[in-house]
Amino acid sequence: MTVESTAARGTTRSSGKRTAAKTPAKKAPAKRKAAQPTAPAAPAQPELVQLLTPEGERVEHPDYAIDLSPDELRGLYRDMVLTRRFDAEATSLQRQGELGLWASLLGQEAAQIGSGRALRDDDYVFPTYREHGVAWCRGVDPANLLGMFRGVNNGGWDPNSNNFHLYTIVIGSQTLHATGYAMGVSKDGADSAVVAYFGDGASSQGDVAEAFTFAAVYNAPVVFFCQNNQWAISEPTEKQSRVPIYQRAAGYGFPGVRVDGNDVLAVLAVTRAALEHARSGQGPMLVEAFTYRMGAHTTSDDPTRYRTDGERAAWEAKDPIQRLRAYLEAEGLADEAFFAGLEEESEELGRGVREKIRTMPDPDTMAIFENAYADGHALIDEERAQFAEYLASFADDPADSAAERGN
Amino acid sequence: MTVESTAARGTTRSSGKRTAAKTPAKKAPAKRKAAQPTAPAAPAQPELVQLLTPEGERVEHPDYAIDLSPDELRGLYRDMVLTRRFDAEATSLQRQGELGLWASLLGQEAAQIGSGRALRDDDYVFPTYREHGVAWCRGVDPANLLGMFRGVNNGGWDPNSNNFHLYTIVIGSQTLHATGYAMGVSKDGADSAVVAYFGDGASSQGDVAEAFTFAAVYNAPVVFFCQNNQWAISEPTEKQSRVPIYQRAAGYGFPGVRVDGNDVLAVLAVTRAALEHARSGQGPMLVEAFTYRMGAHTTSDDPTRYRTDGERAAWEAKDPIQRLRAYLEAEGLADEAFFAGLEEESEELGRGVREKIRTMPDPDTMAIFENAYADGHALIDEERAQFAEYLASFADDPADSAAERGN
Amino acid sequence: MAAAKSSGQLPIAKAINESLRSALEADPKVLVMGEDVGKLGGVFRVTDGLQKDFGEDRVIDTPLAESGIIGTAIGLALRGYRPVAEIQFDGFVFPAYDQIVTQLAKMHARALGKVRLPVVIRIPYGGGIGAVEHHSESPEALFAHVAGLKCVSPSNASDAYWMMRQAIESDDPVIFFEPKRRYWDKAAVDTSAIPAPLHRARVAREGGDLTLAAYGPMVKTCLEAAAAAEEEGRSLEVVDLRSISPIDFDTVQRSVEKTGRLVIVHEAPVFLGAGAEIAARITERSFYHLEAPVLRVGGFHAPYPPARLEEEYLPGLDRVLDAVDRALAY
Amino acid sequence: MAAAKSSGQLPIAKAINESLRSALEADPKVLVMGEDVGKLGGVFRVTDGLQKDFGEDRVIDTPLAESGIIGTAIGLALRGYRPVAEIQFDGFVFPAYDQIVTQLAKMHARALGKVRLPVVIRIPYGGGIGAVEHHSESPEALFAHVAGLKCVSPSNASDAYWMMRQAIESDDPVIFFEPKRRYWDKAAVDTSAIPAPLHRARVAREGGDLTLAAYGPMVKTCLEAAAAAEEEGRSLEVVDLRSISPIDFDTVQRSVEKTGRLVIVHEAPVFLGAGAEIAARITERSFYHLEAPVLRVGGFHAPYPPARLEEEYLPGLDRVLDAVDRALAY
Ligand SMILES: Cc1ncc(C[n+]2csc(CCOP(=O)(O)OP(=O)(O)O)c2C)c(N)n1
Ligand SMILES: Cc1ncc(C[n+]2csc(CCOP(=O)(O)OP(=O)(O)O)c2C)c(N)n1
Ligand SMILES: [Mg+2]
Ligand SMILES: [Mg+2]
Repeated sequence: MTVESTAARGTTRSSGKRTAAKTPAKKAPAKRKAAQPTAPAAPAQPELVQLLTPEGERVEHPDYAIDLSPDELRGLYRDMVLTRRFDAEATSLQRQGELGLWASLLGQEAAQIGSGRALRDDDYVFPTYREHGVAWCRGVDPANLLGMFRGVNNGGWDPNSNNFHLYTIVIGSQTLHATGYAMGVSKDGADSAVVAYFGDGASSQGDVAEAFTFAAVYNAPVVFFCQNNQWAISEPTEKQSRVPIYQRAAGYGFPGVRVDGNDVLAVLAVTRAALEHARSGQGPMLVEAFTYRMGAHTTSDDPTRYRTDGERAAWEAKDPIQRLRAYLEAEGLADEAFFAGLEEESEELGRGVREKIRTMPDPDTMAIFENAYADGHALIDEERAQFAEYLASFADDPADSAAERGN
Repeated sequence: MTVESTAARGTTRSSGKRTAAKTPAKKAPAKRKAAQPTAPAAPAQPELVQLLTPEGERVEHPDYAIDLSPDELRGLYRDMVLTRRFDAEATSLQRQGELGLWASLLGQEAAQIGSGRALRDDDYVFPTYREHGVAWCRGVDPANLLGMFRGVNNGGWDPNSNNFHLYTIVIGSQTLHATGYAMGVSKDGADSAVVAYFGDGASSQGDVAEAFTFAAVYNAPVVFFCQNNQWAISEPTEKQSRVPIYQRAAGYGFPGVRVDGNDVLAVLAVTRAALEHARSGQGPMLVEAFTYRMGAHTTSDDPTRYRTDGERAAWEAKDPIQRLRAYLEAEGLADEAFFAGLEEESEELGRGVREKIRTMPDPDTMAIFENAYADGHALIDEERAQFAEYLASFADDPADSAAERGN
Repeated sequence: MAAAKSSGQLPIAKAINESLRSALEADPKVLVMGEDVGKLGGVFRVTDGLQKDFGEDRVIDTPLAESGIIGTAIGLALRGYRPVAEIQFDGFVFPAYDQIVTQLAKMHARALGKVRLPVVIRIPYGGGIGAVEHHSESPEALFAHVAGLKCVSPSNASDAYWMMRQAIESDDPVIFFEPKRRYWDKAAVDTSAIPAPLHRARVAREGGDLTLAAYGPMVKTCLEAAAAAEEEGRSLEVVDLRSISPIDFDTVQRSVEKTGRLVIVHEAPVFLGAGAEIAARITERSFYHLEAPVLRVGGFHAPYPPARLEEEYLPGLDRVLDAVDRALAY
Repeated sequence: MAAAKSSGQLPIAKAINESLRSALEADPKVLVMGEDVGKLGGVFRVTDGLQKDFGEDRVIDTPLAESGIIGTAIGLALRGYRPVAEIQFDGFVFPAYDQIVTQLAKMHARALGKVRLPVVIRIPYGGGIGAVEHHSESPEALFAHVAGLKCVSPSNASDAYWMMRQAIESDDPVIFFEPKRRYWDKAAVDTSAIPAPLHRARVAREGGDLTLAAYGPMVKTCLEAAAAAEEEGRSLEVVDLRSISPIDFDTVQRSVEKTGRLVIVHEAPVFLGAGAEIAARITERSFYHLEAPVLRVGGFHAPYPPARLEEEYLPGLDRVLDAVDRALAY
């Protein structure tokens, strides 16, 4: 199974629903287009910014344009493929017991790579727990992302090395951190921007609303990037809002836009514009990337309890990787050698991650007491010493050990 | 000083700024109108629903109409005058040391009476700490409102007697209670509506945003009634939002409207419409009553530190009581006997409140332990007994009393 | 539904499910609400099947907002409902903390008793399941300190069933701490038995040398420790507190005045944990009976560690027995 | 501004004002933020004049949203600032509780030490000012229980000045509890003195018969009690704890091993209050030195009462001396 197989399968399976011809997806973008009588330039939802149709056809949008070199286009494709491969590897490492949990981004590659590649080095990102693709764009070592899912730490990379904050699990909190950080950027007179990622479910949290308020009042250079992947665990977006989420921004006094989150070109274009908006002193902006969580919420989740196969199939037809591949192929922007090379690179990435995780050491027991405080704390010192003494007592008196007591 | 003196003074003082003629306000509504070349039907802010201009002229609005009998009009006037009188009495009781604190509604009478009189008996109100006028409309004994400000209780009236919940001090919390209550109304299949009052400052609280979300998702019959009185203690509304607050509703999927909060007719009409909207199964609505806190935030506050006299003067020209009086007089809907009778009734009200408060008993010491739990709690029982024993020990041994120890 | 009416071996999660089911059946005012409690049946399946049987109007999937969940539960209670609100994990209760301590806990007193808020908040709590951050905390002291709330935690399926019924019947707000790592521990549940009062502690094992006091997930650990100690000739009494607010000090005191020694065990950090209160109060009550200071075994004053360290962090058999040794050495 | 550089008699509120002023002068990264801290100077005027002198960019009036205040303060700290955030009253800190305990307290550990959050949260706390509900609470135990936070409370103007400077200089988050009813109590403040460490307790009065331990507003009450007791021939030692997390147990222990008796006084409810921890730990440390159980005087397990009852509710001279009598009776 190749790293792209999900995309390929998805499109193949669902193409049956969308076209009369059962031609395999990769080969026949033109056919699929022909089978759809509506003009490809008109997306299903008029409010959705789209630059690349699900069939891989370039379309124009009055407000957002993009002009990328073949290299850049192939780069985006490569990012998405490698991200998906890394994600698949992590999922299988979880199955093998190497990770306690994994939150897959499957299906959200375009939303993450498109926005991640819009960033400058000096911009700062506040992710949720699912932004593996953005982390990839920021140059965070993928193995680092696995630490918390393996249970060896609660994050632990240096946020300032890559201007990529730690994953935040408590829903919505990071939007305020991003806003405060952006307020600091303004105070410094810098022209960097900040991106706060959050989900459709998170849009209900009071913290997110407060972040909107602070960002608007202080005109902070922060882009609120909502990946609306249609689900918050088992709850569909209708349980969070009865209007499209991007519309919330206007009520706080800044622009909101909904972009096809499975269209990497549109996401890139829209995020660039939003960042420019922030950078140029116009304040915050909300981007809603309309996408789909193709996998389970996490490896602990069982989506068959709350959603249908049909829904997933419909979204597979809009697969972000497949549509860019169709475009690259149709325009002759990538050849077999490119795809083969990428295939190999993916394997390599998977292997590397696998090895790193299997040799990732467990933390030392006494790490329990480390880093609770920067300047120390008398109680922790006392407890550390007592616990060390307690542990040492087993060494002194082997007859009294845990094994003896049958535990 | 009559109960209406503030209104009268206000209009007189500010009319100088607004008109060349220094004619006392009451007498010359027509003159003031003449001095303003713009058509009175066009309010300064196009988005503001107005049915009665500051000069007391009836104007029409395309979306909101009202047709009240002379009795009803006089009734609204009476409500506002008595509410203001009660409020003034409470302020002076605070100065005399009978109350620890008072939060005056001066200037907000129209917002409160207009909305309060739109309610049906079976509707339910969740107030802040400043809704003395709404409480009046609900038939709550005014003296009851003073208990918490005197420090004899933390509220203490029975919310279900008048469908008027306790005052809520922690900003924004009550909007969620109102929403939950409204969800219950729906579940019961009743056609009552619920009103959640809150302030411009409160609009920043996460709880209010969550209330909007819950209300929208469950289509709860709740009217969010924001009295934008321009200030949250020392902070102007710009510190809470950079767009008008009523606009927030659209982003949550329900209508919002801004009404002239000093125009009792417009407030009544708009609130009636909003309640009807809720009642008829169309879900929540947001009403922003654009008004002004003419007094200090509370008796502890010193507004001279953060706002100008000029601002207050400008708003005094829009006094809610004065404009209705001008209308009543101009249309011949109330005669001197009415005003004189009302003056007397006001005095009576003030006297009654004064007497009640001065004879309001302090709670019994052991009340500390009452009502913490409905079903009892062993720890409280223990502490109550110990404390009673402790108190009794002074009786046993007078030599050991507090007085002896000089405290 | 038949299971609810009979006795049998049930895991704790299922016992709570049956308890909720029977409460939903018994009183149309009972509601179940929270994130993912509907179709999914909750992430631990504690509410499994309830929405199917009682409908979306009574088993309510809420928006993702804990303050909203508790705030609207309060409103529903004011309207006469008896909401049972689920917080998905211990670490996610804090966005609702203001509504809980400022509104839920105080409204009955604020109204001089004229309103009642029969709200139950279910919180799966504690560690030991190998989870990521925020999924293993024991915040009970942060609620027990607050007047107006009651806090309980069952240690076994029978208590889980009955205590939930009693919590729902209580006219006071109850925070119901569910020992998530024991969710699958089975025990007999007699759904027709007459239960003990909700806030009464229970002597789970009799003994004469020392008293172990615990609640929720640590009761099992203490019972195992007592069994291990027995092999060493030591007779430990185990008190299952069941309730953390109020605490049944009388039962603990009786036990301590018999054994002369007390060790308190909880997963929550020792510093200002429930054990501190028990130690202080029992020392005051039984000053002349104590042959050793009351010792406490619990979490350290550090954030809950990553999963690979939790076994060392959590009080286990050895740490309990170490404290027992120390107490007996006096 | 000259006052900050000299010594003199200052009320606590003014001492904190001077301390903030000197910190704002010393480090351009220091910020003051909160509701009404700007033009108004805060409802207690603690930040009076600061916005005028340091500008709106450094003394920031925030929207009315406590979670937003602390959440953005965290973001500002991540950007390299040192925010001092004001919560207007004790009862209004809870909307920010999640950001405080879940984010502020844990982020340093989460990042394995790679980020620091030098955030100070100022909370005017405690009762005795005749206020309405939510304006008189003592929630310190709810923060001290949480690892990753430090909690302090000065009892006098000199400590208020210096402890605030030290809190701002600390690379850990500090919750700074200001004894609001003592805001106007004056004392000499030597702004050139070398201060004691932030978390060190202080023997405020020496004595031999019994130790009174307190912090913040209750130190004055204890000193008055000690003075009254002296007239009755009893010599009480008073320890001003100053820090509630960590607690300087060594100083308390030294005192108790001298006097043999300990009474702890705080306004916060006794149940699970700081006194519980001190009683438990000192009893463990000094088991053979204690001639009486450690007694506690504090709030009851009931919501803070309306103002007309607070004098009875709050620990005063008599309740302290009653506990002293009881401890000495052993
Ligand atoms: C405050 C809080 N409540 C509940 C949870 C449990 N939880 C984890 S992820 C999740 C759903 C999040 O949905 P969404 O914001 O749409 O993000 P997605 O997982 O779809 O990326 C929930 C409820 C949490 N992490 N934090
Ligand atoms: C959660 C919370 N934070 C702070 C306060 C202190 N406070 C009381 S009133 C107030 C301003 C409220 O402004 P607004 O909502 O506009 O209502 P208004 O007083 O103008 O009627 C503040 C900050 C509070 N009561 N609750
Ligand atoms: Mg989602
Ligand atoms: Mg206001």
